[in-house]
Amino acid sequence: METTGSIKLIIESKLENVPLIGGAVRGIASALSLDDVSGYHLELCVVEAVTNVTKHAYTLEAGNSVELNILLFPDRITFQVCDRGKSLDPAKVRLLRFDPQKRETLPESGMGLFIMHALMDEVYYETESGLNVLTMSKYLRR
Amino acid sequence: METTGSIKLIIESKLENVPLIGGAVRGIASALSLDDVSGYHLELCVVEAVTNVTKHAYTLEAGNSVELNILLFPDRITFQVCDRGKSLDPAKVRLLRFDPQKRETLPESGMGLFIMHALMDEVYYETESGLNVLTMSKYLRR
Amino acid sequence: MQLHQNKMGDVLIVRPLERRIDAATATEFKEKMSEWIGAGNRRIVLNLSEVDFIDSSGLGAIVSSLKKIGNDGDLVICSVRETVMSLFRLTRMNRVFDILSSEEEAIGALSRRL
Amino acid sequence: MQLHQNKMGDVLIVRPLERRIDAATATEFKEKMSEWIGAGNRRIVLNLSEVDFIDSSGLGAIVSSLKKIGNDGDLVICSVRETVMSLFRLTRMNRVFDILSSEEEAIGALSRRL
Ligand SMILES: Nc1ncnc2c1ncn2[C@@H]1O[C@H](COP(=O)(O)OP(=O)(O)O)[C@@H](O)[C@H]1O
Ligand SMILES: Nc1ncnc2c1ncn2[C@@H]1O[C@H](COP(=O)(O)OP(=O)(O)O)[C@@H](O)[C@H]1O
Repeated sequence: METTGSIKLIIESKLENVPLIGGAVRGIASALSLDDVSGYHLELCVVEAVTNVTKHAYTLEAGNSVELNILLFPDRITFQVCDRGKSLDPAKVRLLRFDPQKRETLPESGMGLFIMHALMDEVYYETESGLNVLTMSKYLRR
Repeated sequence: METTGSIKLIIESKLENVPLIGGAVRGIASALSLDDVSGYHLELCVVEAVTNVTKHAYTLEAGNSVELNILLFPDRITFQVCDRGKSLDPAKVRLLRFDPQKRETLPESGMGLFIMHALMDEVYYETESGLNVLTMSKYLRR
Repeated sequence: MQLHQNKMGDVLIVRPLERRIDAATATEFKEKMSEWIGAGNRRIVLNLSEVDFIDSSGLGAIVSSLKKIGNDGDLVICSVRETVMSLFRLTRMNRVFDILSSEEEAIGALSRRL
Repeated sequence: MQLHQNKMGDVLIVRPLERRIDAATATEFKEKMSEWIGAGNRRIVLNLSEVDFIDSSGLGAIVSSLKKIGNDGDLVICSVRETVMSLFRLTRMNRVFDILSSEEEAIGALSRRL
């Protein structure tokens, strides 16, 4: 299907730049007339993905670039997060399991991939000749 | 002065992509806690600049790329709009002159450069080996 | 660009249903307005309640509609958000157009005239 | 990250003054909370009225504070925006924390306990 618009966003791998990507995604959602909660969800998934690249693929080392492609289709919005760092080991995708009554079981991390899978309609991860691409799509009812 | 954050946004030279850049800028302004009117003014200046590149530098021909760098400094935000199309003739910068009582004198175009100069604290345009860069800065009171 | 329209007496009320009037949509806006003016509408209310972004191309399209109406009619604007209002002020177009807070007041202003 | 704090009896009220609790600010949030808990604060209200973005790192930092308080105290949350609330629901953290609409109610809930 043909896109009805697209934009590429690039930041250097520093946590201080992540809110800029996040703000941009929320602003784009608002320009597309999405409601506040949907805009927050899109920002959240992108921020989780970009933070993961910064922290895990580039182990918080500055000087690398994180690229986000946003593709608009008539029925959905697609985000591609690209990096050339360490690849994601699919075994890392975990369920979120804890007992709300037992404080010691509560997770303090490991919720990012869960959130992306829960909020997006489609998530997949591919590595080809050193380029890692996480693709996430959300269908839009407009 | 060192930046406290930066992001690069790239679109293909099509008018349909301009709202994506505009939405992104407004979202970033909001993430920086700027008020709505200030966010609108930043979006407006960037949209005027990017529209000008699409319309005038690339004469509405798709397949070219328009690049926006956003640089955050402790005291200001700077936008650089870059293209490799036709350069701007500085003689084109006009004052906005009309008689509000005489409808036939009202301008229907030629207001973009006026708006950028009026809303930004600093605007300049440079061409070096085929690369045109329009730089606009706004000081922030935060 | 979607424009909602209805008539009250001889006043045409136009309300854009999209958030943006910019370079991508200005031409279509201008054409539709031009059609309605061509069909004899001379008193028009433009309700901008849904619009939170207008650029110079959008403003130019609104000015073009006013010029097309000519001197025997008027285009009155209402329900302008603070953001968009700042563009009318910056370009002094707030001295060209009557800008009223509600659709009722805008219709009233047009009815008292002529 | 700026955190506003004040005490009402033995309840510490913490209100982040920034819009985001994310990977860039979570560590600082966690450290400051940890300091206050270390200084003996066991009943804490976290007022999220200014916060319109929390990611998994921010949520993790809040959970970490609760765990640090241990079982002889509590962390109660108030004034959560609809957006942020959706994250608590999605991760089922709304069943871990008491989430109340106002600061007064949150203080009340903590005072009735113990
Ligand atoms: N983009 C990535 N590149 C490499 N490893 C990743 C990436 N994203 C996630 N991971 C791995 O998967 C784990 C789980 O990620 P996530 O659910 O986001 O939680 P967290 O980042 O809090 O650990 C991470 O700890 C990391 O080991
Ligand atoms: N980026 C640019 N590259 C080339 N020419 C430009 C550019 N921006 C503006 N111009 C020229 O300057 C003129 C005035 O621009 P502007 O004030 O934005 O009004 P408008 O775009 O409505 O004509 C344009 O008509 C065009 O000839």
